[in-house]
Amino acid sequence: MRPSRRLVGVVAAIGLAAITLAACSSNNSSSSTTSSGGSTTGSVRTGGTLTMGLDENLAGFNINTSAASEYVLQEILDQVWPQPFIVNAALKPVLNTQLITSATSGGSPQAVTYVINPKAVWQDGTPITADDFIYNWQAQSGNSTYTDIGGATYDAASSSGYNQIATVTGSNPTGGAACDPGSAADRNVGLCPNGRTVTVKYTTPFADWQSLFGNLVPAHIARTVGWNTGFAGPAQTISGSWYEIQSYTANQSVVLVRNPSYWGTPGKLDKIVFQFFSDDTQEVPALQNNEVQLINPATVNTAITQSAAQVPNTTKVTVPGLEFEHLDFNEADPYLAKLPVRQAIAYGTNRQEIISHTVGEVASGIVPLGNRMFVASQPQYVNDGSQYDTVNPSKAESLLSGLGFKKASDGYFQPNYGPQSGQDLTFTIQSTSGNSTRAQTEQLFQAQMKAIGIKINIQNYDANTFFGTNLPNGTYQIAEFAWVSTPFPSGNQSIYCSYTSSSCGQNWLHYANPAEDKLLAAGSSATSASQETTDFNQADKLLWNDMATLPLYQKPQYFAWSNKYGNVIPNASTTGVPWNANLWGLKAS
Amino acid sequence: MTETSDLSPRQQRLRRVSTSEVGMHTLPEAVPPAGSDDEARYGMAGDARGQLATVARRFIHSPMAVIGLCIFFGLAVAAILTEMFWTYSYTSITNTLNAPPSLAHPMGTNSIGGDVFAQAMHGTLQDIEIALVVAVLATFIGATVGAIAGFYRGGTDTALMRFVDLILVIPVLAILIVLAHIVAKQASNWLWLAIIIGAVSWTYVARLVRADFLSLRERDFVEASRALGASNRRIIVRHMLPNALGPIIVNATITVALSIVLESTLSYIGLGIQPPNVSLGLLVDQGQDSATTEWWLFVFPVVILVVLILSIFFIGDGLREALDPKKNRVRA
Amino acid sequence: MTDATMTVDHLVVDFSTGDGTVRAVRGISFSLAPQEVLGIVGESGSGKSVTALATMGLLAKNATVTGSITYAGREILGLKEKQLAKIRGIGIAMIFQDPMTSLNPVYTVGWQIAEAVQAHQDVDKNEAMAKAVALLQLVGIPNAERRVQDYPHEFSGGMRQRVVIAIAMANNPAVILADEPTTALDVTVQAQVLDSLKTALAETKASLLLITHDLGVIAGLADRVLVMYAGRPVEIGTVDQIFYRPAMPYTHGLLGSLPRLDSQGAERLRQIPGAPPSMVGEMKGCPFAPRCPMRADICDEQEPNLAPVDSQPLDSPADGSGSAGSALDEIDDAGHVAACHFAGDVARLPVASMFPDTSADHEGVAP
Amino acid sequence: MLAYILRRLVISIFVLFLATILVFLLVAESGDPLALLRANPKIPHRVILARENLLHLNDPLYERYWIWFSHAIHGDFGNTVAGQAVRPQLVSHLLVTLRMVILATLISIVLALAVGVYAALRQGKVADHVATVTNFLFLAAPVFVVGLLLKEFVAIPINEHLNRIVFYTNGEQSPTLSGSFFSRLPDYAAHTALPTITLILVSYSSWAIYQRASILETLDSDHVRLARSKGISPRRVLMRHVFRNALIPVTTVIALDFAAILGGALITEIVFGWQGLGIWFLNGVNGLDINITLAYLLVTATFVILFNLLADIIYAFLDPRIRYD
Repeated sequence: MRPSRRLVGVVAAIGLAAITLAACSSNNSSSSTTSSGGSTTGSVRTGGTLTMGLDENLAGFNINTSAASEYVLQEILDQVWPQPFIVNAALKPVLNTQLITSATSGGSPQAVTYVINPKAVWQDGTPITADDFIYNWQAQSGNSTYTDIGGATYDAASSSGYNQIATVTGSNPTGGAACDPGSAADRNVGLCPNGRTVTVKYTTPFADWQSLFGNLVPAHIARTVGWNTGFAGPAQTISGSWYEIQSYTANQSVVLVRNPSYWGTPGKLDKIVFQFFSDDTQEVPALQNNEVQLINPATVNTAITQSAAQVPNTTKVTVPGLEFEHLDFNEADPYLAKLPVRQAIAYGTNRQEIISHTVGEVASGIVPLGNRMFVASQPQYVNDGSQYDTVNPSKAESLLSGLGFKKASDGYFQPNYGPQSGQDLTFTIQSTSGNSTRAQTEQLFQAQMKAIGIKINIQNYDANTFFGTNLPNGTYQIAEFAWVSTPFPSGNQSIYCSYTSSSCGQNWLHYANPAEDKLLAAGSSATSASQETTDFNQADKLLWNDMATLPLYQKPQYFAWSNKYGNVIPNASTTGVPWNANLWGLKAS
Repeated sequence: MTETSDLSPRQQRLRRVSTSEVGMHTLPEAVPPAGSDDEARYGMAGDARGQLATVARRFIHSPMAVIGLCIFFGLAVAAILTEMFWTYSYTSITNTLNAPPSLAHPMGTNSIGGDVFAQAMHGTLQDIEIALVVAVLATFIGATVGAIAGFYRGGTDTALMRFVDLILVIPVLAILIVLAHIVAKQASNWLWLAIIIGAVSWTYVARLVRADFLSLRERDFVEASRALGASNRRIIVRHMLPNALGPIIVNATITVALSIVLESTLSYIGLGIQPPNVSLGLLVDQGQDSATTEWWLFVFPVVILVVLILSIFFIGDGLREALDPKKNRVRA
Repeated sequence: MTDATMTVDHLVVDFSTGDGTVRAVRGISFSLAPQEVLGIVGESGSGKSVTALATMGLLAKNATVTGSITYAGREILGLKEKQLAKIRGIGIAMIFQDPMTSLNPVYTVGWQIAEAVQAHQDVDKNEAMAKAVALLQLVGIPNAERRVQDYPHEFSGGMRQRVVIAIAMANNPAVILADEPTTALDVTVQAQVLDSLKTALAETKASLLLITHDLGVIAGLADRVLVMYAGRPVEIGTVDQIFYRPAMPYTHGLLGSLPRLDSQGAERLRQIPGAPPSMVGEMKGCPFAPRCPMRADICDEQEPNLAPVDSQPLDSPADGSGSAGSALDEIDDAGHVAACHFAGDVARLPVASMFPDTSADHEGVAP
Repeated sequence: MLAYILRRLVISIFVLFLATILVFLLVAESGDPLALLRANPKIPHRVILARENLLHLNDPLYERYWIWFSHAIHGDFGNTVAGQAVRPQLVSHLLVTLRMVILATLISIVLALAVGVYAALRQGKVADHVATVTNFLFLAAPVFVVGLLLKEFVAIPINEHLNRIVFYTNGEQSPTLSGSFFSRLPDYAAHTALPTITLILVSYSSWAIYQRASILETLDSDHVRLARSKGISPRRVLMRHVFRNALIPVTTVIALDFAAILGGALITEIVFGWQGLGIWFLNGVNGLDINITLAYLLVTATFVILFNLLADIIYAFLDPRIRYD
């Protein structure tokens, strides 16, 4: 069975996923900004219900807690909690102008000013104010002076970015009213909590400031029920956006209906239902049965696409996603520590063959990925590893020979030093068990390495052991898993900066290069988007030179939906397809 | 039931061959008479060779058992031959992707060009290997524990049977899932899988042998051996065990079938055999989404799996009937 | 005998088993006159019980029965279960061998007797239960009123057998078949059960087909005796004929294994060596031949048929056996038949003198 | 009888207690449930410390067990690794599973008895052979195979043929279901049918085979022979003597198989995406969630024990020879 396939995917993205989930996803502001994401599919009428299949259950509604931070919850909250920026289908963050009329960044030290729409209110009528920004910053700052109700430590899925904020203050309360004094209990004394303009001052520059304050938690509720565990259901999870949660049946469904308090353009559909599937492969039969009308299964394989192809009157779309598979080389290994060995593996890996035998069967146009910071569908993408685009076994063999390794009669190279001296050069590749695409990739890799004289063993572990133990402890040689790229590349810093630094917690590679550290730091604190892109692309080039990891391909995302509905536009980011659900509707016939 | 010792009135009457989980299968056995012909019950005592011939003759006269035997050995031999001589191995990767059955690939190919025939045959072999290890392991542990409990009774019996009860109150599959999870951390080796399945499969044999021993130890020939000064060990091994051999053999056969069920179920839920190794359960899991499209990925493994298990049940049933003297009893 | 209550004619019973066809009964004919007690003796497996069960139509499904069985002049072999039910219990009743298993463990004894009563008598439950109490008293169960409420497992073996007898006599049957009624019981209670059986016969005026391997029981109850061996009757005669002029070596053997109160001196018990033949497949020659001290070549070739016994001395006076002298001379051979090529010779031999008196061959003890 | 049942209960609870210790140790030793969180540098360290405290991960094992045990006997099963209370989850998943299991058990029993009796009475005839081969087929087919075949080759084609949903293939009810219980009933039925049929097919087969054997055995028994010799009607023989007595051993078999039904339900839930105990448990084990694992163990074992006690009572009722003392 496969519960948690998606979880595996999300988990694979650990650090980045957390950032993505906690911060980057937001909803598009209005109908006009759908330009590059795809065309609107014609006019839709008001009313109707759409049921979408989701493949995980929920563990609470506060997505900003580590306990509940899941992709599926983001898909629900896209339409429920206020999102200052929404990542559109072109993977660019776009300001949600119905909520924030303007957001500007500048100055040194960096300061960001948000102007909240004066009409913006929570479902219960409480205005959305600076207090909500103050509270959300405090809760996710990782600072121990701020505590949840009962003195509990705030459970924050990520404090990244928030921990660089010095202050959050309000100003300009509605209608020129005076600032509230704030209260000590609420820790907002003197911060003008009722202000409708919010100023966020950073201690150090944070290039991806747009990723913060997504999924804004209602402060007035959170202070009563508690951040950590208070958001257990619809009663607490009040809406500050297009739709409110009408009902939640654990493990079953979440039903959204229009938020009557919404101040902007209301959503088209009367009702959006999210139905949970314990096994995402069951979503196609459910689509076929018209139990759901929109699916986005985590598992994408021929079986799914072919059976979905038999469902009439549906649109099926495969989109390259932000998640990319890669090979991770542990340089603590005496052989993988040698650059020529890593390069030989990279030259011997026929990425094109891997693609055509796996994801290429379900999605066309997937190419070997040439960048770790940006995927091919992002505008910032540059192919930095073009010399590895085509497989080059002779080059691989000459690199190994160059090290003094001798090819034995069984066709495998034998090292002249270390523990495998005089034996066949052997590596174990590991990944998460229960993922057939990864298993197939490993098998193909095994065959390809055999061709250049490297013996590969395959050994997979459950996700908990693989991500929780083997990777962090460095108990692996070659690992195959996915990172999730985001529109906000700063998340990559902790993966590729020198492992000797404690802040580089996801560098399990034992990779260290001071030049790389410098580029990553510059990129993360860049004040302009173009500078950020340049720095990170340079950092990536260096990683290709050092052959730290070998990116394989972008994982395709698969969407299928009933043709009765219009304005459904796939979005490969972790915002998910409901990024513009407020525009979904039954086609006006 | 949780308290085996109190089951005796039932156990006297019941002699189920198996209790399993996954399939939740109980292969029942005819209820033996309440009489006292235990010793002759499975006809293994006494003139061993003659009895063996009788058992063999009866077995051969049961068409289902013979069919089962032929299928089982047919599959096993086919799997071995395929492993040795077939063009492709189960790890082979060809450039023929998702091809329906053809002469080159009798069961088609999968999405990376693997030959399904080679995989199905390797899976069959893998399943049989695991099942045989499980059967040997479970029978050995079960017979030992059951013999000791039934022979010594008292505190030893109570302690051992309470332990057996542990496994009776929880679904076997649940225990296996917990164990498989731990084992998966060590290594995804099929031998480990066999060991954990064996670790939960021996309790039925233990109960069976214990019940037999409880009645056997009251029998004259045991008393006689004891009077002659034979050691406990000798009495257990030389005198009592041979008398309990019939049900043990039948049960071992059923254990083979049940461990294939358990293994394939574990593989189906992702806790059993891991790729690139294959088992039939894993192939079914991988092929289930293709059931209506690339049907060959699903249908062949399913059919082989069911036929394999079925054949062993038939063998077990045939053995049980052949070893059952009531079968040929004529009322006179 | 047209006035016979029941006749059995050329009855053959085969069982098909995994080991082949077992020829359990290979042709048996006899008739039962009103109130007559016919004993059938033989070793285990000789076909005695099968004969009785065939008569009741109670054989297992794998049995093939041919021949003829008539009751009250009507052919009952091949009747449907429903029609048989009208005869069973009221026409022919049966007492089974093992009282430990022949009662249904889940019903009270009273219930089971009452069920038998109600099967053929139009009485209500209370009346049936009252009848059950009366029957239990008749067969000698103390405290019958209370004990009808007890379950079989609360009774001893002897008591249970009396309950079975009570069931058998519940409807005053014309014939009672008693299949080894005392075999499974302790010697001490056998006599009591036999008393109950006699009471039952006296009450019901039924004929009795008494199947046993216990010649003592036969001697006490039977009018005539039929000796079976390997599925066939090998000797039929009155009790006196069988006991004093056995004309078949096998009968000699049986008698030799029986302690006789009328014998004088310290005669040793004698054994029949060997074991009965397998009943699977065809037989050639006399089935007793392998164990027979008088075996001749003809015995291996030809199975002897039942033939009248001529036991008159070839030349008088008979030698050696003068001890029983005058009594023996009074026995005539009317109706005495035996299946032995040397029946006449055998009948002239002193009883039970044919077999060696060693008791070593423990294995071969019959039955 | 009461004393016996109480004694059984005490021993069962003792066994259950042992089982919880065993499983507790197995799960506790199998890894760190927070490993994934720890591997994520974005999560502040204090968050992880707080979670450790909530789950008592830093206490010695015996103390953790005692904490669990002392709460569990008061019906508090602690928190999941994600920090939520276990009990409400347990209840909701249990209700889902019971819906399928109770229905399937009852129907399986009836079906098994019917098929068993029918096959036994037709012994050696075509009907018997067909029934027996069918029984063995379902005996041999693993649960997931039966479920998948029903789903792919029965339910979906029927739905497509009739162009409406007769059988739902996923979930225990439609997400938007509302209205009174009776108006929801058809939806429940359409969701429950397939999984229940799956569970029935894999459960009934062994019982039917056993029932057939038991009937044949009883048919051949001395007491049935005696009953027939009384001259009572064949129908009465069958009902009062054969069927009644053959039920006794079958009762035990069914009772002993209840744990197996719960195991089968686990797989059925996975195949049909039911949010029952099984999936919950499996996810719990995968997440090294001790409290979920133990709660599942406790509740299934309790059901098995109760079911067996029930069987004991029925058994005593069916067989007067059994006196539990």
